[in-house]
Amino acid sequence: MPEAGNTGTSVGEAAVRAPKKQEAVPGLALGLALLSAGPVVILALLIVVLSFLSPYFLTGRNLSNILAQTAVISVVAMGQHLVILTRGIDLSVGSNVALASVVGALSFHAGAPAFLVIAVMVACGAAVGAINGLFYVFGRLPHPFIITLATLSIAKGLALQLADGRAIPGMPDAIDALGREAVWGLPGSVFVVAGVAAVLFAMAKTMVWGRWIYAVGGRPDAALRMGIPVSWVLVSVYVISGLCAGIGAVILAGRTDAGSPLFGNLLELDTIAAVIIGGASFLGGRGHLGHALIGAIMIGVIRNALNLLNVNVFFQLIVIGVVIVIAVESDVLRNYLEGRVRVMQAGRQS
Amino acid sequence: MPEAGNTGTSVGEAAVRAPKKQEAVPGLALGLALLSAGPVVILALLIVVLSFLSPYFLTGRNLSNILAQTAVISVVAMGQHLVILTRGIDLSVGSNVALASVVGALSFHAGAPAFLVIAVMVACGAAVGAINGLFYVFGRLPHPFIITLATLSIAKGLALQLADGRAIPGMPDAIDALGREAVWGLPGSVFVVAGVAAVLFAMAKTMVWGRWIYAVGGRPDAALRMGIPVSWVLVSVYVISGLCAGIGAVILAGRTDAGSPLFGNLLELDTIAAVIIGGASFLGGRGHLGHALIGAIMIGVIRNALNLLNVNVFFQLIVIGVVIVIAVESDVLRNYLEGRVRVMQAGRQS
Amino acid sequence: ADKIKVGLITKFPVPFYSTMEDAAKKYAAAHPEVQLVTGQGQAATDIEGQIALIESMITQGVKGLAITPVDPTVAPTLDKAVAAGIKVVLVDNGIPDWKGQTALVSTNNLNGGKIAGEYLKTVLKSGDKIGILQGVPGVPALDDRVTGMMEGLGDVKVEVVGKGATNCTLELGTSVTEDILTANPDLKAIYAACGPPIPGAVKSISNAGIGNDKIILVGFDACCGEIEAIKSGAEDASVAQFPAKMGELGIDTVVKAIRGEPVEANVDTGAGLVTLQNVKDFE
Amino acid sequence: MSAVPAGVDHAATAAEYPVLAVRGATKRFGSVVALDDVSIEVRRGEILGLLGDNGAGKSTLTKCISGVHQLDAGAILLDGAPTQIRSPADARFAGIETVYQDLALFDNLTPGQNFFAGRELAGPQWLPRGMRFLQQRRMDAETRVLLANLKVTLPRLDAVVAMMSGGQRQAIAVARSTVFARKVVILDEPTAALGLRESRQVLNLVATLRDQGNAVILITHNMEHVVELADRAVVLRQGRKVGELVPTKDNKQELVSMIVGA
Amino acid sequence: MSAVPAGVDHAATAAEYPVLAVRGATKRFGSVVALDDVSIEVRRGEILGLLGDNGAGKSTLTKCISGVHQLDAGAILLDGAPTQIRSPADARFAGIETVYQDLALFDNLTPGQNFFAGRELAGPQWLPRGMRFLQQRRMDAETRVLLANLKVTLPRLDAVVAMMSGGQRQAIAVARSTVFARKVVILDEPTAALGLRESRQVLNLVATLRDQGNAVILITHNMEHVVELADRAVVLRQGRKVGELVPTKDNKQELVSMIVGA
Ligand SMILES: Nc1ncnc2c1ncn2[C@@H]1O[C@H](COP(=O)(O)OP(=O)(O)OP(=O)(O)O)[C@@H](O)[C@H]1O
Ligand SMILES: Nc1ncnc2c1ncn2[C@@H]1O[C@H](COP(=O)(O)OP(=O)(O)OP(=O)(O)O)[C@@H](O)[C@H]1O
Ligand SMILES: [Mg+2]
Ligand SMILES: [Mg+2]
Repeated sequence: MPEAGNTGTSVGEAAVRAPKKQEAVPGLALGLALLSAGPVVILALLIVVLSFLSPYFLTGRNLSNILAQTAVISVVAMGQHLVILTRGIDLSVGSNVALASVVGALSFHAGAPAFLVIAVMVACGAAVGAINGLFYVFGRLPHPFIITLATLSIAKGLALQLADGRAIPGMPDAIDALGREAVWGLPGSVFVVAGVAAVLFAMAKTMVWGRWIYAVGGRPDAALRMGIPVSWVLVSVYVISGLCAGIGAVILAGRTDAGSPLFGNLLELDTIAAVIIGGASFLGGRGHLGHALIGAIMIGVIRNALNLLNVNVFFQLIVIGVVIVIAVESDVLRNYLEGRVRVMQAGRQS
Repeated sequence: MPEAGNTGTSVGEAAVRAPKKQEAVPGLALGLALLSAGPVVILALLIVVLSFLSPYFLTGRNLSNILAQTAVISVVAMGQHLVILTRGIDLSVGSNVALASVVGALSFHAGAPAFLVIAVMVACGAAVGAINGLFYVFGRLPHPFIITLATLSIAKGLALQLADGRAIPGMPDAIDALGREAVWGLPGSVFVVAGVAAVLFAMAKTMVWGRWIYAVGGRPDAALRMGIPVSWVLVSVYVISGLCAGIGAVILAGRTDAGSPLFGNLLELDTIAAVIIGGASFLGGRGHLGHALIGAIMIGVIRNALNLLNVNVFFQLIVIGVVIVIAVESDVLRNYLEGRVRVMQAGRQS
Repeated sequence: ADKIKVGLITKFPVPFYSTMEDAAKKYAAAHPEVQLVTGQGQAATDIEGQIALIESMITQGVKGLAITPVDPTVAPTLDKAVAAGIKVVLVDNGIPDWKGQTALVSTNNLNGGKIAGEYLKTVLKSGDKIGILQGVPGVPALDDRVTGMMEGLGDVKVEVVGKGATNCTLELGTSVTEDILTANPDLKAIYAACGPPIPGAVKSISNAGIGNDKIILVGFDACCGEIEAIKSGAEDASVAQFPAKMGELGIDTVVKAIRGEPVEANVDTGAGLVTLQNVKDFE
Repeated sequence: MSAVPAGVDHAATAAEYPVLAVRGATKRFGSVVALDDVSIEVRRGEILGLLGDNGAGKSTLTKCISGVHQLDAGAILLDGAPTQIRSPADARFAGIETVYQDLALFDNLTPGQNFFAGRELAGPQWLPRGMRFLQQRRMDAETRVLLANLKVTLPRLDAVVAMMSGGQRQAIAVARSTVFARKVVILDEPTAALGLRESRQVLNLVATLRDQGNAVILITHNMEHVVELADRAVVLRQGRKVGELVPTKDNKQELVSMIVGA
Repeated sequence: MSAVPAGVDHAATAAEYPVLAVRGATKRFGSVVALDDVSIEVRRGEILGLLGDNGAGKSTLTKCISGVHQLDAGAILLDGAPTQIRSPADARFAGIETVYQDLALFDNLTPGQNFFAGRELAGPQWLPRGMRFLQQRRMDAETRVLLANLKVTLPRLDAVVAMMSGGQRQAIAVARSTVFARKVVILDEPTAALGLRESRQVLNLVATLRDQGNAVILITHNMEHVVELADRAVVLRQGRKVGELVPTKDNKQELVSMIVGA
């Protein structure tokens, strides 16, 4: 509940001596504010370090590039985030992007107008998501890993079959526009990401459905007992994850002016990593949509910097691994320090 | 505890009217025995179907091939199984196989004798596993996903760097022998798999350590409170998973007479799928080593049959997905039927 | 003096592209006025990785770019490079219907496949059974090698009895060969669309107890243990492309284009068949 | 401490037929017979004590009524009509609220979010349930009123339930059931983890629920509470119903013998 | 039911200095002060009742003693010597057994496996602990004896604990602590979910633990149990120690006022 920390004490009798805000120690408070800003801090640190390493890093053009490069991971990671919130996993997102883009390209070549092509891609993504969700829930599968692994394989096979193994060039102009610069030097895709983030954020925060997702992730059996339609909540997150994959396909299609069965290679690992770097837990019910976004951008920033620094691929793999560990360990440290500072602050005030 | 079902009632007073074994209804009992045989049944069904589809499927040579082809997945899946029992995941196994094989090949070319080459590969695998475990536990990471994703990347990069991106042909003869036929038309690798399975099975069943794994997976906080050295149990399963990857590298090196940085591609997904098809749960504490083995063989059988039937590559992906779903759904159905039959049986006897 | 900054982007870490990169670096070392920036994707299918690489090359202000494009999907990003005044030279394979390039430095994979097909035509007859070890599903350059081979066979109508994806890896080369041999004891030939699976195929054939001379094995790339296999007689032939030549000529063409010198639109780096007879020349 | 209304008065005000009746309930888990031909009924404005030793089948019976388990045999009648209760949602929809023995709290949510889980105050009404917008202000306000009424002391309202003490958790679970009580309220050992004051408050609450016209099923091991509140008591032993009587101070010992079977 | 030994006699037999003493214990969770300068001590052969309303800090105090939490300030003395208890393993090693309020059972293990979790009977002794071989037969036999002594009724010994009733689970958790009790036994509301007979058995068990020379800390909300068993009672309120006295039938009301702070 979005209330101030000490409202609770007004209920019944004061159970604890709540710290009074005005007594806060300035130094500590500042440190605490910094520390509790979370993954953002780690991202900021990363950016500072990188801007020293490469003169190109902080140029407007490069920042715009980074946003364009992370657009797909970002959108898909947000869907993945919802799935992980319910203790699930969606391995099919990458293939789903590929299939949706191929289906979109085919429909364009069959003469569909731009809006229809977009609708077809998004619907195709959502359909794969629906299959995941429905099989998982109503097929009583023990874990979504299996069904999403199966659709990973099936969607990839279908995409290859439909496209006859090749990329299909050509996309309506409205979609291509997403890859071009739009406003403030930013590509159109960035605004799509922002839009999706805003909508999902609003839905998760203000709608009953959002509350249910946390309940289902927190304790599925209790959610059932409380009469929450657990099955449908679960189906819904897979549909939305698929939908996000569909939107990812649109963005990628705009960026490449094509649909391709090779799209989305290893996207499942990237998006899951983004979500986990962002601080969600596989045990469900914990995590914040915005952090998943930051996780995605962090991955994009690292990749971009390695390219700028002209690091060889072999070495890139090593560096990416090391940086991911450092990023997560910094977050662990940050969390620990935050806890310590809070206790110190409480101690001084009491 | 390996006791008969109704010992419990001898304690204190009889709480329930336990079914008496001798009254068992023969028809039901047979059905129940069949149903409760678990994943084996599904595998058997699969084999029956496939032997109708291809005349070559049931030939001795092909069965020997299947075992050889699944040797690596099987060994690595057993390590993965232990990790998943503790609610973890090991994404690094594939890269680990690659790195171990490369390190082994390099040590062979540097003049090491066969036993040393094998030791180097296994040790290299275990070392990567140890890094996973130590970072996860003592780095206080929220989930092993991150660190094993990082070592996936790092080990791959290292392997590529060390091997300069190419396969390194040449392995000592003792290792190559694993790829050749040994006894009864079976390749040596099959006996390695059997040996590893026997040792791990015995360890998990008869050693305190095995019990601890189930306790840690069942409820980590309680395990800590009961004084179980949770940290070391966790580290141990990652080390063993890495060790299994090292053994997998030995087998693969024997099969191909080379070490290669491209080995083990997507092995993490295959082994996790094997474990889950085998009936383990991501929520930890449940599952059986033998079932993971069956899951691995099931995947191998499907791939083999598709090759035998000359199914087109694109279509293979689709079929693999569909068959995986069917296999798991059959298991769900089997479980359900088993429960029903048990209740029926209890009903008739009371 | 102002250095000429050029970029080279190759597909992914396999020996073929490493050789290309090495040759380009050697060229740069011999020409001090050329500053070379290299980049490589992570996998044969790493479209987004390649796009990101092109974008960072633009950011770094290269004047020219030599690239082995994954597939047509990178065209719009290359358009951006062209719009930024960068000379783009495609290496190894082209992009159908894309006109932005200054030049194409390649051997045609289709033609390479034809060379293999023509060789097979001399040793096979209609009705013979052949198995194919495909590369990575969906990678056009690799698919072309198979298509080309079939074209090369011309009027010899062989029966393709087994086709499997190897992802150009050793391990899958082994398994897929095993299974094709199991299902087709009377197999006459195996053709592989890339080099890495070949040693695996060789091993499977010998494990199955089939003599060297019983099965014709033809590969592509002449890399990754193929030379040894040809020398031992286990492999009968392989199509060699010349990645070093591609790397060198690729950079050379870019540099010339930047300097405003005339360049050929199509630079053919050629392909040849490696057999036991001429294998010495390829070591 | 407020005075406790005497329970027996209210039996008279009960409606003609029972609001909830269970007939011939049987439930097996594998070879364990948890319920064996058990029948109970409870009327509006009545508190039924459900007694029995550990493992007697009390929780199983309540879970069958609240839709968590399905009966193997037997019927559940609501207001005299046989009703299929296929899921907890069915039960809640039919007006049956349950405080489970394991509390069924969401550790990752705040007390307020727990109260309204599955019954969020939201609008507009014409939207499907899941898509309505949360009326956070109203829920916060009601949470505060509710806790104040129950006199439950919580350290903070915006902390998640995971960090609360055992008794605080129990109090939250009981409070939750009162929010939507309409017809039948089942409480499975609601005072087990509670302190003196909190126990008293919950007992008062049970009486209030009864006074509001609910039929209440109260499971407890505490004989004092049974005598004080229950209008009737049903005793289970090893899955069978072994007795039913009106508990008074004087037949307490009889009840105890029934429970332990001696 | 066996006769309950009168508790007070045993206070006399207690050793000179306390086997466990906590001095000035303070523990904060964020801004919540769960313990504020609490000192207690308990001797061999003595039962210390630890009382207080929900959220008073009882469980927190026991968790600090058994190594689950670390004190922010204060010291723990074992046999008079200041001891650092850094982990539950430390505590168990030092001879402190705990029955947690949330039971800390492994749902996926059988009762017997639960009893011996972390203390498996295994050999040979020269191997490191984790690598010893389980002596399954011995553990099975001891499990049976243990359950028979406690007169706990379990449906089957080879079923996992997940399926047991609330009271059966509690009984298993209490039984577990008795297997290895050597010095100090802490029981956090051990009878909360128990039926009459089972409660009686647990109380007898607590007395037995005391008679065996353990120092016992018993947390409960049940005044009868406190009066019956405890040699001394310490009362916490809002994290502070507000009183300590020898509980008798006559000062029960005094205790209650201390607890609720009225
Ligand atoms: N891990 C924790 N994090 C934050 N706050 C906690 C934590 N554990 C306990 N608390 C808080 O500390 C206070 C004391 O809790 P504690 O569990 O010790 O109470 P208790 O006396 O055992 O109560 P009960 O009788 O209800 O079990 C409570 O306000 C509780 O919310
Ligand atoms: N899901 C289940 N699977 C298997 N057996 C179960 C399950 N639930 C309960 N049982 C068994 O059914 C019997 C009755 O259990 P139930 O929980 O109804 O008892 P109870 O009367 O509520 O006891 P308590 O007072 O201890 O809570 C017990 O023997 C228990 O082990
Ligand atoms: Mg119960
Ligand atoms: Mg407590």
